[in-house]
Amino acid sequence: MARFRSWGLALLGAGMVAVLYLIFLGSPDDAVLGPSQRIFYVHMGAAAVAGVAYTITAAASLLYLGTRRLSFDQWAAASAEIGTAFTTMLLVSGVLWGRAAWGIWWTWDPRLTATVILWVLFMGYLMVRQWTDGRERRARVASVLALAAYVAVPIDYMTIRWWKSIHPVVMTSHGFNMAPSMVVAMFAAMAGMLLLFAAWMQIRLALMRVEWGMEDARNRMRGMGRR
Amino acid sequence: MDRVLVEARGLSRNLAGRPVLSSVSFSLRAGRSLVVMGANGAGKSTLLQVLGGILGYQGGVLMRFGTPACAEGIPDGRIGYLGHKSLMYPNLTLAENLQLYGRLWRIVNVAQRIDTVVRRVDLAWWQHEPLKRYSQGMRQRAAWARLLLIDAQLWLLDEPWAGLDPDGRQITAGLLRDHLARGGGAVVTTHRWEDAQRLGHMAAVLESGRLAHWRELAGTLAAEEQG
Amino acid sequence: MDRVLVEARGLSRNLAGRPVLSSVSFSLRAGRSLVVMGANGAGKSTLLQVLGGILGYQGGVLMRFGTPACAEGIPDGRIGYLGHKSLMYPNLTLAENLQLYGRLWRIVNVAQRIDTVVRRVDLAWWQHEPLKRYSQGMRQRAAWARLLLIDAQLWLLDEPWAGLDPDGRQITAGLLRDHLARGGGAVVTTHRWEDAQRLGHMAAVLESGRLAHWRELAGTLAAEEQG
Amino acid sequence: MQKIWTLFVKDMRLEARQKDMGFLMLAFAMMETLVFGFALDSGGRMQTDEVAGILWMGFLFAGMLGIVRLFGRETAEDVMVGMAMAPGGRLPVVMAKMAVAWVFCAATASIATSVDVAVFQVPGTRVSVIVVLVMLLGALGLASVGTLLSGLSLNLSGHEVLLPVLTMPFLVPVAIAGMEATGAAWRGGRPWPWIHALMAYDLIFMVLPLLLYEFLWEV
Amino acid sequence: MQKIWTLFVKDMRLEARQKDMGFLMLAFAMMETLVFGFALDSGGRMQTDEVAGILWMGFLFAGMLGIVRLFGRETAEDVMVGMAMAPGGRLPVVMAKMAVAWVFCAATASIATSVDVAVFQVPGTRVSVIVVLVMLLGALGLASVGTLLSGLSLNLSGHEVLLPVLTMPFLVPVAIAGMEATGAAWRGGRPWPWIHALMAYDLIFMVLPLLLYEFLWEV
Ligand code: HEM
Ligand SMILES: Nc1ncnc2c1ncn2[C@@H]1O[C@H](COP(=O)(O)OP(=O)(O)OP(=O)(O)O)[C@@H](O)[C@H]1O
Ligand SMILES: Nc1ncnc2c1ncn2[C@@H]1O[C@H](COP(=O)(O)OP(=O)(O)OP(=O)(O)O)[C@@H](O)[C@H]1O
Ligand SMILES: [Mg+2]
Ligand SMILES: [Mg+2]
Repeated sequence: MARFRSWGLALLGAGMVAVLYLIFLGSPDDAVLGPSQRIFYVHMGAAAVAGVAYTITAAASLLYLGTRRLSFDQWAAASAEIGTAFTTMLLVSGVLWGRAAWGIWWTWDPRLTATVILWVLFMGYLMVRQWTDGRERRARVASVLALAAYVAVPIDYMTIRWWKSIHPVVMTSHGFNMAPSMVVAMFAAMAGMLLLFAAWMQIRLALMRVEWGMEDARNRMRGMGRR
Repeated sequence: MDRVLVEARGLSRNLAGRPVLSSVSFSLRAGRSLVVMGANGAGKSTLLQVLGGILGYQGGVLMRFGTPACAEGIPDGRIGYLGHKSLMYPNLTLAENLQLYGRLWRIVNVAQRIDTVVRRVDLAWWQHEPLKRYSQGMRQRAAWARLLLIDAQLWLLDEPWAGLDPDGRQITAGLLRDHLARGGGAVVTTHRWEDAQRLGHMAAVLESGRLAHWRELAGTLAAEEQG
Repeated sequence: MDRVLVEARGLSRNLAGRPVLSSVSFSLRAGRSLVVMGANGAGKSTLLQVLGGILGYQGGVLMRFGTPACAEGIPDGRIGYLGHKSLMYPNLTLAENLQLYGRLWRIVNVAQRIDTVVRRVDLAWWQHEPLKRYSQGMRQRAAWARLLLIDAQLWLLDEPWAGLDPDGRQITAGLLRDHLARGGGAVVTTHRWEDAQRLGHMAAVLESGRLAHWRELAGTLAAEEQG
Repeated sequence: MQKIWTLFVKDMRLEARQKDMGFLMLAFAMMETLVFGFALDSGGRMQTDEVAGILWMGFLFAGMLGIVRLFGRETAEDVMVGMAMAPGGRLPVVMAKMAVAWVFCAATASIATSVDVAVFQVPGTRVSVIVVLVMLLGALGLASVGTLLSGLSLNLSGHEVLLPVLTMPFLVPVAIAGMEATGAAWRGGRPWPWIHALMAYDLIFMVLPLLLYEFLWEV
Repeated sequence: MQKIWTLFVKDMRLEARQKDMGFLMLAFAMMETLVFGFALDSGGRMQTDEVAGILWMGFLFAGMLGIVRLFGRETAEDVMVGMAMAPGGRLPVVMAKMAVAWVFCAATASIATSVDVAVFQVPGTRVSVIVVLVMLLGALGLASVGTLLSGLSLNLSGHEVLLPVLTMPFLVPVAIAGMEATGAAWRGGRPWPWIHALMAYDLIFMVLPLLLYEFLWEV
């Protein structure tokens, strides 16, 4: 297991180097935006990972409600935590890029608004996990909440397609609106970020199991009291 | 009368990560009462709530009225629960509260039944007063009125004499005896051994969530002590 | 020891327009206890609240510790009140609640005193648990811990044994006896004649707000009954 | 059905007794008009979009407050346990709450809209069938989202109302869609995309409690 | 003094435990910015007065909600009786609540102001000493009015929180004065008349509880 993990980390490292190469050297500057366009790869990667992470959270929540196995709840919690980190990254990269591309820090665009709401929702989800006690109860409340919050994910994705927005649309049903080498770099960045997510997820789950074990030990000790 | 009203086999339940009930087993036939005693925090109230379907359970089997009850805890209209709280709206009068419960349980001839039950618990003069103006013992009598109104088969009584004056204790003990004589069943918790002996067919002692001692009582339900 | 702790002369009080106490008179010397009995709704809790300055009074005179108390009801730090509710924050742990009360009453050496009192009421293992997770009887023990902590001269105990198991009743009866032996005073309400006989120097019966019967008890404060 | 109706009547009776929720919501919506009227009047005429924005902000907050209060009634004396134990299970309890919330949100919405339209006298703001539809859909959205989350937070043995805090982000899309639809209807623009979005959102949050209701109150 | 401090620390600790009040007030203020930003952005640039109006509306509501919640904590288990019985009487209980409310209102005000100024980018809105002063005075007004009325509604033996509904009309003058003063300060106008009004109002509602406090909680 340990060997497997170190191989995984080595692979991740190599992958990240390759992605960095593609982002900074292997793809052209944008015709309009110039070099700032390279933020796009981080932006898109973060967006992809956030979407995947929240989908995992929702799926694990559903599975928890169906099976009542607490390991699914651990998956949901870990994935939501990491997804929120990546959403933060998405927001920061978006804000920076917006400054470069549109010349303003923030504007009230459906896409941007929807992403902020998404971020607040999952922050709230994590808060509620902290507030609730009793593993089963927490898992149940959190699962319902995650499913409700997940509604915002497809809405966020579709905002730029349903409403008029200044946020660009690249992926359309007719293909990609960008240079082929950009597409390669984009997919590589997405793959790299997903690898990062997988590694992070594994570490977080292991950590969570340790946390729960400590909690159990504490409760057993308390159970030794007369009452 | 030999119908089994409720049967638990290896019932267990955690609260906030600590085992509160561990493999509790017993069965109760119609016309009989089980008195549960035990130290503070032993799990008596939790047991009653699990039996009533207010809380779910995590291990074992719970059969009510001959059919298995689901582990998520589904209440049943044939069960009457009297807990530490009165379960009634403080801002409504006793009559209004009882009317509400009467409608919910689809009692026919509600007005007349309400009149009967408030007379039984000696609150006829107070029935049009909001419950928030009741004294502690009056509130407990009101809870008894609610219990009588819904005409349940199985009574779950959690310290039903708490706060009652001697008169109130005598009235309600009589009500319990009538209920058992009519073929109802009851699980009762109390901290007073004399009450247990007076009203129980069986007594059990709960110790840290386990049914530790068990005794058939003389069970003649002797005449009420005086005052 | 012949100091009069509290004296009422013709005390009366209305609630919601109805007379709840009418011309109640008595006096209590240091080292002695008065047990107040009476039917539900007779006004026992109201009497204790008026004595404690939680409620004001509308007629008569109330002297506490030798000085007249104003009719608007001013609480006094030398009085310890234990009512139907625990007076503590459910979201804080017992230790935190006691710390708060210790600071408010300017107890020196709080940490150590807290340790002593939680041990007395046998909650040492639970002191770092939020009160909302306590069972009914544990909450009553917690209320006793608060009472002990603030080290008052006059105790006003409203059904202080409600919800306590036999063990708890024995412990707290001992605490009351010690308090009286040290020269404190107590007004206690209860619905159990046996408790009254065991712990009272005097007993009074309240009937619809009037002190109707009055009896000096044998008052030897006999040894505790077993279980 | 009968259980829903009984509980609905119960909540209405409690309201008649205390009048807190209705008063609170209306006071909220009115005060908002007052403050805004005062704030923006001096700076010139208001635009249709602004009136729509003010209106929906008011609903959002009034609705949230009202729903929190609606569930707050159930915390004392564990009354929810009593309701849930009645024959018919827990679903009707949720449904009744949703119905009550909807009635109150809709009432607040209609009163506030009429008042605001009258007070601000913005040209082109008239109450049409479409606006009424938007109000009803918006009220439904507030009610269903609020009920789902408040119901979730109200567990039977603890007595806390924590989640309402979280209700807000869920309600913001309702407010935005409602506002845009109202604005578009007044301007004579195209309100339908927003109305459809509102409908979809309402539907999701109507169906979700129905699917999940057993998990809602299990402890 | 010591009693005030002890109670103040107690409320802060409760907040640290639950984080409900802070989260609620901040979420409120943020969401308001969000909705308004979305509502009004499409229609062009916003004016200074509008931003001031939005800001103060947000404080008004957030402050009211926060204060209701602050007193809501005291309803369970009759804890207020315990606090009032402690040596030192009832006045410190009121004072401590007022202090807590003020800290929260001021914190919300400062955060929301900074965010809104950054987000709406209205020309001329800069944070000056005067604006900070207005914020603090406004927060004080919200805190004192809210404490007076909520304290009044919280009687010791009944456990109800009814009056908060009434708080709103009393808070509206604070909001209006604060808004006008902020707007004037940003525009470079004359904020002083409004600031004086604010001060006078604050003073009245600070002194009133001190005069009336014994009646506040007598039952
Ligand atoms: C804070 C500001 C921003 C946020 C919250 C944000 C959010 C998002 C999200 C959630 C996605 C992934 C969903 C999707 O693929 O449709 C995305 C994709 C993208 N973003 Fe942003 N964005 C921001 C700013 C910007 C800016 C300033 C630009 C460029 C000028 C930009 C360009 C793109 C592009 C090109 C995509 C890929 C679009 C596509 O998949 O069709 N974003 N953004
Ligand atoms: N909501 C809760 N969360 C966590 N633990 C709880 C909760 N409610 C009760 N407990 C714990 O479960 C145990 C059993 O509680 P329960 O109320 O069933 O006791 P009980 O036997 O009824 O005691 P009492 O005689 O004092 O009423 C106690 O140790 C208590 O601390
Ligand atoms: N808040 C209130 N408003 C109006 N009347 C009240 C209020 N509280 C109590 N009462 C009435 O005052 C009377 C005395 O109440 P009190 O609580 O003092 O009775 P008690 O002797 O303690 O009864 P118990 O033995 O039931 O605790 C009762 O008739 C009650 O209805
Ligand atoms: Mg119990
Ligand atoms: Mg009483």
